[in-house]
Amino acid sequence: MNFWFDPVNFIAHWLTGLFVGWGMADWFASLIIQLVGVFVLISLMMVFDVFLVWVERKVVARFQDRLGPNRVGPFGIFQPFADVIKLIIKEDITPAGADKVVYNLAPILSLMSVLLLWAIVPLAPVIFGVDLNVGALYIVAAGSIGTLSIIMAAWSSNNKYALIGAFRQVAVLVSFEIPMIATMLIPTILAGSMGMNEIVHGQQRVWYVVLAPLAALTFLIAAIAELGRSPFDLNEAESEIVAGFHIEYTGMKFGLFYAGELLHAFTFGGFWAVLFLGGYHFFGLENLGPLVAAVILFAKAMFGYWIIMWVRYTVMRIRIDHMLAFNWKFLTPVAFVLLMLTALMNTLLRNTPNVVYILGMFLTNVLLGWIIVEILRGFSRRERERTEGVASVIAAAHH
Amino acid sequence: MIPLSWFLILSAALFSIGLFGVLSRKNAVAILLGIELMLNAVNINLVSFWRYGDVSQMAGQVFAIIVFAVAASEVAVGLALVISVYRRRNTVIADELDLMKW
Amino acid sequence: MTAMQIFFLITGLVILGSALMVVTTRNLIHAALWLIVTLFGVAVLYAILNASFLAVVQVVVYIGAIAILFIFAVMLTRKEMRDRGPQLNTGWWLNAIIALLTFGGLFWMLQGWNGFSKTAADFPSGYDAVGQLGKALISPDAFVLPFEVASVLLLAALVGSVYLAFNRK
Amino acid sequence: MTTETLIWLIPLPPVLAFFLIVLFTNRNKALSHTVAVGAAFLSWLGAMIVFGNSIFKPDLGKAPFASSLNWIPTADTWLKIGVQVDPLSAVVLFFVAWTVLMIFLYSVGYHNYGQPAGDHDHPGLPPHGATDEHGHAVPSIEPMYSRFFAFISLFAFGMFTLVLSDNLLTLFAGWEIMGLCSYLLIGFWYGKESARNAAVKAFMTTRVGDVFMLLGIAFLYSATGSLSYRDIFQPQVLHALASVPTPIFGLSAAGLIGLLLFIGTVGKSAQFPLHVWLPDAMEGPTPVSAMIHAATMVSAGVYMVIRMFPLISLDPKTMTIIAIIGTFTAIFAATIAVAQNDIKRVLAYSTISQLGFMIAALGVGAYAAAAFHLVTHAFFKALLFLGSGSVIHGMEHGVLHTGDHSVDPQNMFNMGGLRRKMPITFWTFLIGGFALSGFPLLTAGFWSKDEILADAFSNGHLIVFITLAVAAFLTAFYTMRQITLTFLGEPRTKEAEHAHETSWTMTAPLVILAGFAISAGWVGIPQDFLGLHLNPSWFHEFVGSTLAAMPEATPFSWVAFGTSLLVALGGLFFGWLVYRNVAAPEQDKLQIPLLKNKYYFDEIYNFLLIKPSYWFAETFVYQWVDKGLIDGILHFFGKAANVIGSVVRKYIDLWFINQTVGDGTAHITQWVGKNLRPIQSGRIQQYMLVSLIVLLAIAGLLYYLLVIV
Repeated sequence: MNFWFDPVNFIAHWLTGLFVGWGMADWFASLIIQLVGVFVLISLMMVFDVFLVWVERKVVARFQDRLGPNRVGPFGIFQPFADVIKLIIKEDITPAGADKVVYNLAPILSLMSVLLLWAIVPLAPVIFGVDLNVGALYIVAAGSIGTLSIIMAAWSSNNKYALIGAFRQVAVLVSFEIPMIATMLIPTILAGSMGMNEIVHGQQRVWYVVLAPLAALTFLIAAIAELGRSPFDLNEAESEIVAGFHIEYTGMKFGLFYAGELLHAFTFGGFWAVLFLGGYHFFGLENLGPLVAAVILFAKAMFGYWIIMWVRYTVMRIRIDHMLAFNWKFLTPVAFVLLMLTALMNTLLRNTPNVVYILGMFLTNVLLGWIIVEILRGFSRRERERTEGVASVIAAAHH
Repeated sequence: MIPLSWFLILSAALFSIGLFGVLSRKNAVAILLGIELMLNAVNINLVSFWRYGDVSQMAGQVFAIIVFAVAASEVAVGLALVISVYRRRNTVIADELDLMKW
Repeated sequence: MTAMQIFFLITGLVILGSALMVVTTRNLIHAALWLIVTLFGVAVLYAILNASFLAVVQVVVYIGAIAILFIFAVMLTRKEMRDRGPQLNTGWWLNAIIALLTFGGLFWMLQGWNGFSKTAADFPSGYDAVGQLGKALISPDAFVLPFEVASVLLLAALVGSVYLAFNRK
Repeated sequence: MTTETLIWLIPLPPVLAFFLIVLFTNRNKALSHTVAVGAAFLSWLGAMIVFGNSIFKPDLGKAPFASSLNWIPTADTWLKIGVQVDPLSAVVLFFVAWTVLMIFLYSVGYHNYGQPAGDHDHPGLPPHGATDEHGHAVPSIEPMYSRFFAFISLFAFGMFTLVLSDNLLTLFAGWEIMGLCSYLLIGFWYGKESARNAAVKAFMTTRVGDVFMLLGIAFLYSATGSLSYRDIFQPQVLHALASVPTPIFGLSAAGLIGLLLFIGTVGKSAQFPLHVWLPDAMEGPTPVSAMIHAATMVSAGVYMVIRMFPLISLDPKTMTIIAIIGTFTAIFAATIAVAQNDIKRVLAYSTISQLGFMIAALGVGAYAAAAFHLVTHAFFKALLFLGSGSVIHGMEHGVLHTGDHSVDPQNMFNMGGLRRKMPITFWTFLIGGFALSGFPLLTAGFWSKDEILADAFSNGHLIVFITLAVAAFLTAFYTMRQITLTFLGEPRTKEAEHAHETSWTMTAPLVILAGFAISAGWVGIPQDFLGLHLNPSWFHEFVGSTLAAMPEATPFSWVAFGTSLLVALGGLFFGWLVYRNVAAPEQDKLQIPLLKNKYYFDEIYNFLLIKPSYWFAETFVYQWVDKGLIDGILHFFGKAANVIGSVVRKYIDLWFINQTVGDGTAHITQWVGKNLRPIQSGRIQQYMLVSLIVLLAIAGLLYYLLVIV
């Protein structure tokens, strides 16, 4: 076993040998090594998180036709470190009416819920935290812990705005979880397993984004809603409820929320890549070695993250009832239809040659998409007729 | 390896604690919390019996899932009841809801 | 005393301790949060029992939905932040005794059973619990009917709770 | 698709059609009848395929097409639901499928599809006709058109289920579905008082039979632990059943079960004494009469007895009872039919009488003959009913034309000379009538009836033979009477003159059924007929193979042959002779009140059952017992008690009871009540607590009793 092709196990074996040499029981040794692994992964992500701050600021600047941070270091790359220092040295306020324990627990949980997710991301064929056979559900589970942290934060900070924000956020999370699960089940069906590794492995032949483009899209939308980013950022709608659930937080606690949000976005970019963009597969390039594979995955995750940012900085915020209606009346049905259709087509075409299979799945999606668009068009037409009156619509149609 | 007895005793204890909660909490919501504890105790039993029995028989896990469903519906309806009661009577103390006495 | 056992003992202690907090603590929100800790511990127990699916579902359903519902309910049914006055009925000691007796009775019944302290056999090779569960849930000669009935129950509960909590004004 | 799968599928289209029509298409008449007829056609197709397969399957009797699956879990086993096609059910399936399809098709025309909606038609009343754009009076479409098709579809489902089932339970289910449908369809025109009563009457009367049948089934299940034919007809099972005695008339278990099941048949196929409902059932639309009361439902009863023949035949007593009832019904209904003037009632009574023939044949052990007559009768009776419907329809045209609604379009004395007006109906009806009366050699009825007579004769049941012969004679007689009054001679009323032929949807079924009414008999020509050695009778071979032991073909006897020849021709001839120039009921010699009023059976039942119960309740219980006796006694006691009371009161009550006992008890009760009241605190937790304490107490007690003691 050499380092290049299996670094994790290589190091793990080496360390085990070392510890056992020191006379530890091997269960203890393995325990320590796993803890070390977790620690390394987390710290890696945190450092990356700091980098994400810079990315976010640069990208938003470009979207808004500004330069963005460009003073500290080349391209302002060290700007986020300055931010972090600022956050740390800020005064750490705990409101008088707040519930201390819960108040302090919330941000930690919030970040934890994001970091938990990385336990099941297969960075490379041989680099992954754990190959959980119910990975898809695990994502939702971690998400629910995030929800919990938000409620705790809002309630404990004893602030009406915060509570309103939390209520909105929870309503959104709970309802958008449904299409998300449904669309996560589609790669599950295609790969025949809920395990992330299985799913990625299943995309060696063809990425699922080809087989299920609509599912990928739906998942992305639901994910954005889960993240509570614009256009779905009602939990912290600055113009209405100042900052939502973390209104009372200052200093590094706020920093944790902020970091959590960014990392969450990036993480969902990663899951999008894993579920639909073929994970670490890139035309056989991943075979060069695990580290290359990991880089590929990060690149794809970054791409997803970029799309999320793109949406965030182009689309404007929508109203809460519109949002929930959009979920229950449009996204959820679409997700379920997709699920059934995919299952059906998959069973029908399973034994056909690759080309037929891929074409079949793809065309099914295209067809369904077309139908959906038609329905939407009819709906919006009726809406317009209701609001503007028939004549104007007909007139518009004539042009 | 953990013997079955540990799980059983743990669930029995959890059940009793839940029972205590159900019996002695004032607040209706708290009573529901106690019921949740009891349900969980039951689930622990079910799953451990599945694991320690014949694993090819999935009855234990299936029942656990059905208990999940039951718990979810129970909480939904129960809390709805509590809230509507609170709207009308402006209280959620179980002892104050004693219209049905002699 | 293997690592597993230590792990189990810690989990068990967490579960029981937090459960006690659930039934005793004054602040109902805290009680709900403690309940979440308990539920999480139970999820860990499932994981120890190799029922990974149930473990995750426990987190999703209980923590993600039920506990949140509880917190909402508490928030919606309180006038002020803190609860005043005792949260326990008078005569709670009697309830405590009853609960202890119940535990004693359960324990006595269990230890009378011959399979009380048996240990788990390893899984047969290539055994896939999740797959088995899925098959069991949908195969007609297993549990498809209870499964469907449960779904109907959920629907009924949904409708019923909406109707109950609906504010006619 | 295997034949078994196909068999499963046969009953489904009608029931689907039923729900489809009831739930969705009931607004749209065309769609409704398309659905219903299409469903009937699908079932027909399946039935034909199955029939074909079963004909060409060697020794079908030994190894029938059968498949079954678990239905209702009982304690340790399952009640199975299953299908089975053995020769018997194959032939029954054959005619059921045909008649059902024909009748469905016929109904389209009968309910005036394509005609305008009536001017003043109400749902629940027969259409009264409409005026078209030229102001002519034309028949109007049935207001509840779709509903009718829904009902008969459900009915067809019941019949198919019954025929195809492989156990008594499913059979009973189909049986009851048909009971319901007959109720719904007889009362289809619920606007008419008579229809309502007829529906209720039919339902109630058949119920009487069904209760006994259910008893029989229950007894059978408790005795054998199974209801599937295959299990019951195991030789050892049959033997066991035959050997077990029962307290009732010293019948064996088999005999008793057979008897109970047979009572079910008596109700369903309108045998004496439960025959009263069938004539009244003519209140329903004619297709219903044809379907329920000729082709299928009443046949179901006979089919059930034939099906259970191996069981029933075990006990000679039961067989005798069956033979007697069958024979009596045959003759008795025939005599009534002679004096009826309503074209449909004549057919109704002839149906009863023909069913009597089958039952009698079964009673004398003529298995194949009974089945044979069942098949042929179904064809020509359906034909006759549809024909009569066509006649009535034609008459209604006439009535509409003249606009004189007082004329009863069903009364045969209002008709006459219709052969020129409606030739197709006439010829088909003639064929049907000849088949019914057993016109020699040509028609189906002859062969089947001849076989029955021959069987009765050769098995030495002379009385049965003679009675049936007379009945056959009467049959021919009243059939000819009917034909003469209806078709021959000159029109007696303006309506009859203006009657005209009905639409093809009505005549086409007539023609097809007429074909069967002739040809269906040829499959059963006995082997040594007239002593010339033909092939062995196919029908006999085929159906007979259903039984474990093939019943031997009856030897040909000139007596039986001659008799049936004689009665048939004689009856026909006399019928023509007597009625060729009878113009009005007054000139009809046979309008004897006794026969006209069906031996006063309704009145007798009214007198024996209904009146007495009224009288018992009203006069006896209320007037005498209650008012006179009891009240008198009470009054006496009252007075006496009054006296004693006043004495007692003074000396005991006031100072002893009141002060000490009375008030004392009151005080105690009050005290107890006051102290027990808090227990019901309305606090859920307290209740829970108490119940738990009790539970624990019981547990402790058990522990003490089980472990320590």
